[in-house]
Amino acid sequence: MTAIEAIKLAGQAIIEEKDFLTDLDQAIGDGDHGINMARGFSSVFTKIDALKDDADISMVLKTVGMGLISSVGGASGPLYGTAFLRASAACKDKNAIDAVTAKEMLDAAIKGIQDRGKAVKGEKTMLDALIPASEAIGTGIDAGKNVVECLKDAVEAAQTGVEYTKTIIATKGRASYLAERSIGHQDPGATSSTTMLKALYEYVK
Amino acid sequence: MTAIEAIKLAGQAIIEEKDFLTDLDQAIGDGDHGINMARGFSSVFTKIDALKDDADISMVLKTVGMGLISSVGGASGPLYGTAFLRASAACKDKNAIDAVTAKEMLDAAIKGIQDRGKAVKGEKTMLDALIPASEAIGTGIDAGKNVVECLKDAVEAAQTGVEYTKTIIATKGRASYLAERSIGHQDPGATSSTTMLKALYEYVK
Amino acid sequence: MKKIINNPDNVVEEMLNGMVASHPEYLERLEGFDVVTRKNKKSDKVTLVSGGGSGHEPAHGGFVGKGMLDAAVAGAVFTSPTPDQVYEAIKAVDNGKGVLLVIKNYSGDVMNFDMAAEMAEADGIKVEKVVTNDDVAVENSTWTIGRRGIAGTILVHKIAGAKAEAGASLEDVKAVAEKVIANSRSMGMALSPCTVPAAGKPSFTLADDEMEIGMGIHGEPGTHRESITTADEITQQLLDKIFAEDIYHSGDEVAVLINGLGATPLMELYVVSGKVQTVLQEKGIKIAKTYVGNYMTSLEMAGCSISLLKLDAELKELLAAPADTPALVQF
Amino acid sequence: MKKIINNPDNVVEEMLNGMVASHPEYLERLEGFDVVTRKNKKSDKVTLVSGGGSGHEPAHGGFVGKGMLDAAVAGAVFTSPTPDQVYEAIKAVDNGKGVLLVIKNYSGDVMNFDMAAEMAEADGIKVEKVVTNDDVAVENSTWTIGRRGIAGTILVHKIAGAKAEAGASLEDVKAVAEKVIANSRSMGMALSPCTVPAAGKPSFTLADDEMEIGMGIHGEPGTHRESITTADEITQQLLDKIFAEDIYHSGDEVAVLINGLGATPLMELYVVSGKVQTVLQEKGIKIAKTYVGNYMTSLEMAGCSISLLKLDAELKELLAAPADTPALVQF
Ligand SMILES: Nc1ncnc2c1ncn2[C@@H]1O[C@H](COP(=O)(O)OP(=O)(O)O)[C@@H](O)[C@H]1O
Ligand SMILES: Nc1ncnc2c1ncn2[C@@H]1O[C@H](COP(=O)(O)OP(=O)(O)O)[C@@H](O)[C@H]1O
Ligand SMILES: [Mg+2]
Ligand SMILES: [Mg+2]
Ligand SMILES: [Mg+2]
Ligand SMILES: [Mg+2]
Repeated sequence: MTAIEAIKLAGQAIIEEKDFLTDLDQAIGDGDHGINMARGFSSVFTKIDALKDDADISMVLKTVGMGLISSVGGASGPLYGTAFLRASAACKDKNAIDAVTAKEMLDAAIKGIQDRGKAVKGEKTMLDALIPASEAIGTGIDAGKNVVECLKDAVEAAQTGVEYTKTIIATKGRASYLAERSIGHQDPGATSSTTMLKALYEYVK
Repeated sequence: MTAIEAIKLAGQAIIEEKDFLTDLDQAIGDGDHGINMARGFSSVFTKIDALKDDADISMVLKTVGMGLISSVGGASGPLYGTAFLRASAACKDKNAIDAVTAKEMLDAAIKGIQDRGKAVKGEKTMLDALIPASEAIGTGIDAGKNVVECLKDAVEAAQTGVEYTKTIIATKGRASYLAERSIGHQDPGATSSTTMLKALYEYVK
Repeated sequence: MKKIINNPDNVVEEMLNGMVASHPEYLERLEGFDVVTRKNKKSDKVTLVSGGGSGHEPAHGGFVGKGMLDAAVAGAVFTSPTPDQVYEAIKAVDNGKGVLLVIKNYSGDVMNFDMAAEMAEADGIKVEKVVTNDDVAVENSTWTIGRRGIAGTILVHKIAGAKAEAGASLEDVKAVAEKVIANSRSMGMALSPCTVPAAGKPSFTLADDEMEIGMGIHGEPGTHRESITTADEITQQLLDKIFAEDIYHSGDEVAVLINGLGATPLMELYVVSGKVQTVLQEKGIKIAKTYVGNYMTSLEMAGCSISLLKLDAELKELLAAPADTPALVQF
Repeated sequence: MKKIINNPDNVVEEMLNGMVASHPEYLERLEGFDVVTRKNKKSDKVTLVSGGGSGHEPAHGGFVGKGMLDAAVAGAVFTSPTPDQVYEAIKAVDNGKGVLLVIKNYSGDVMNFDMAAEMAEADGIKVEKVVTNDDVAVENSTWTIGRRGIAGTILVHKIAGAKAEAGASLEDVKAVAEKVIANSRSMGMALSPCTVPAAGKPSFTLADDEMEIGMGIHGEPGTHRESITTADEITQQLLDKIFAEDIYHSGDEVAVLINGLGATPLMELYVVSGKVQTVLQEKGIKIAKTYVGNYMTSLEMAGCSISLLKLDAELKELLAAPADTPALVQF
């Protein structure tokens, strides 16, 4: 796989889901998550197209992170941006990603999101997709699964996480203003995280 | 007849037609003619209730004129106000109104409206009801009709005048801004004039 | 009808009370009348009285203060005030130097203000009148009642007000007001109608993709209706109609007023203003000053008008002079 | 969606261009960035940078000028600007005396401005931050992200701006901003939603007889929805929620800000303001200054917010100090 192709697929999946993500955010936020993320990946596409052909995975992810930070804005911009930057750092000098590296990268990304956003699991954020995904990869590694199998489990766990966000009250992000009334709605950020994971899995599978 | 009763009936007829007059004015004006006239007569009612019992016709009409001027505003306030003041002057010291006096009063009113508003017949204003009404009274007088018969003819002529306003372009008042597009709509002021004449006739008949 | 009001029949009264209570440093209510007057009156100047129907806020009460109006008379919503109200305003502000009435050209306004002027003149007060008629949506000919007065009226308040504040005579204040009127033109459009509180329903209806061109500020229907287009095309259309008047030429210097009608986001007014700047620049017309905001509104109508005023040295200086009012402060 | 725009994707760019072109006496555009800066910079004062998503005009670019902000950063509509934009704004205005960032309390704004501050600090620029959180519609507890920053933010711009203009140190400017934040509370309601241009449909929908209480200025749903009632009852309800904070007591002196959300006629804001004056008077609270108008809007949302700021001698003096910006002039 080339990292650039994978990112493009993830970004395209987000752009395709733009309206859906925006609708989700209208219900419990300010109705811009899809718009923000689509704008971010359009900008990222220009930036990765300008990369040298020999750019390694870490370089590509760094470009994505910087690109998202400087084009998304809102809450998701710094969070996803930081996540990609940390994932980039976690795979420095690697040319291929095995399951263990994948988990290290995802954990670094999660740590980055938490450093910035101070949220934990169960607050109805993107973390409710990403943390279960990471845990699923861990379980897969323990069970001797390869990176593709692990990613498959991660996607399933993230999807379950998205469903779970419907059942809980938001205590971080804009949806927290709604308190009880955020129940019943799925979190836009958890949804976009899952979309990206799924695109990645579709690419490598 | 007492002048006060007649005015009250005319005013009540206007108040009942408030929404209709306003609708007519929304189509070709600014949608306040009914509101203006209803506000005016409510205020007039208070003022004539305060009149001494021995107030003569001229005094009552003067009170109506002053009352309308100070409560209606817009174009119709000064016009109707002046009309009633001039009618008041035209029946000074009279205790009963015959057909000739009625015509003198109406002509004085029309002259007042023209002094203020500079309009002539055919400009799609209240004059297109009032001038034919006066002409009808004149014809009635020539034919030896009494005041009630003359008023009946006046109402009919005014109604025809209102119909006629549908066919012409407004060149005075707010409807003039619409030019050709004022055609097809009846003039609110011609309509309210006819309403008042009709109430008067119903009272005396 | 969705409005934050208590009672349609009392809304002008409550609005005036709220206005005066909110700006006690600027305004006083003339007891018993729908008139607001300037708080710190200057006793040795020509005074300016304007007004008209309510629903155009901040016009006109918001422009009462130093360097603009001395009194504003508020009629019922969209209905010219009655002569007695205007007469009281004249009496309240006159100090012997004479009073200029700034009247927007509508039959009702002209007649009611005329009657008030007659009443005041009978008292021996010197009264002069100017009638604003900047709205090019309406034909001006001897066969019509002439163009309407709309947002350009604010520029008359500003400039004639500055002239009066500087101590000019009634004749000179009137002359400069006439000069502003001769050199200012406006044109407007709407995306949505407005609802007179007492009427309870909108003045006209527009489809989701329609806009009204050349409507009046009292919800009078416009000259025509068309499909909504881009801000640039709308702006160009309004400007073309203004330029058709043959007043504004390359080398001229103008003031620009981009006026919101009440429900237009400032974001949209700035997009329009940006285009106006570009078009004028291309025509070689210099802009001395731009005002952007809600100056002469039509309740909750969405839309805007563009006004241009051609400046000479006198107008430019008076436009730049200080003003201190609730709705326009300039130093 | 009915808007006078050209292209939803370009609306912020065009709005900023229009704003700067309309007010060249006040504003400059920071080349290549969505940042407007003060035209006549003062080189020996602490500088203030604020900003946030666009769609709140005149906030924040309209408050750039003497006695208020030195730069405003404009994000996409309702979306916090990115760190690089804020960073450029900081670099553009810093003159060695330090920069105060005035941030509205939203996760996105806080994170993006934080990152910008880190970047600037890495360059050796002294940066301090304050986070406004006046909106009492939202619970403040350690378990939530705290109250939102809404219209009260303008009072921080005004007062901290005046303090900086007077030559105070970064620490003192920050301290007075914190004091404003501690003493100001706001509460809002809406009659209609707004539409983000790029989204193309309204943020929520309301029935013809419904209003939304406590919604956010980005169209976030409110705390509840109820049948429309009178202006007096609406005002009382908003004030009750503010008074529940136990900050404003008999004998206190306050500033009042009656803020329109973009599509509210000034007439309605004055009716609300009149009621606020009455209620405060009955409570024995003195009003030093009232602002009425569109200060922190939500595109074409109809509705309003009420803000109170408890004043002490310092705040009162700084509030009254001169300001000269496109949207607020005071002398
Ligand atoms: N503190 C946080 N930690 C993790 N994720 C967060 C946090 N705050 C918000 N989010 C995520 O960001 C998403 C919203 O992103 P977006 O709509 O783009 O930004 P904004 O809320 O500023 O409009 C939420 O759905 C949530 O998943
Ligand atoms: N110059 C005029 N002469 C006679 N009648 C007039 C004139 N101008 C207007 N009118 C009458 O006034 C009516 C409108 O009255 P109204 O709606 O109350 O005032 P406004 O037009 O100021 O809102 C018109 O329908 C017309 O009959
Ligand atoms: Mg959002
Ligand atoms: Mg009318
Ligand atoms: Mg009218
Ligand atoms: Mg957002």
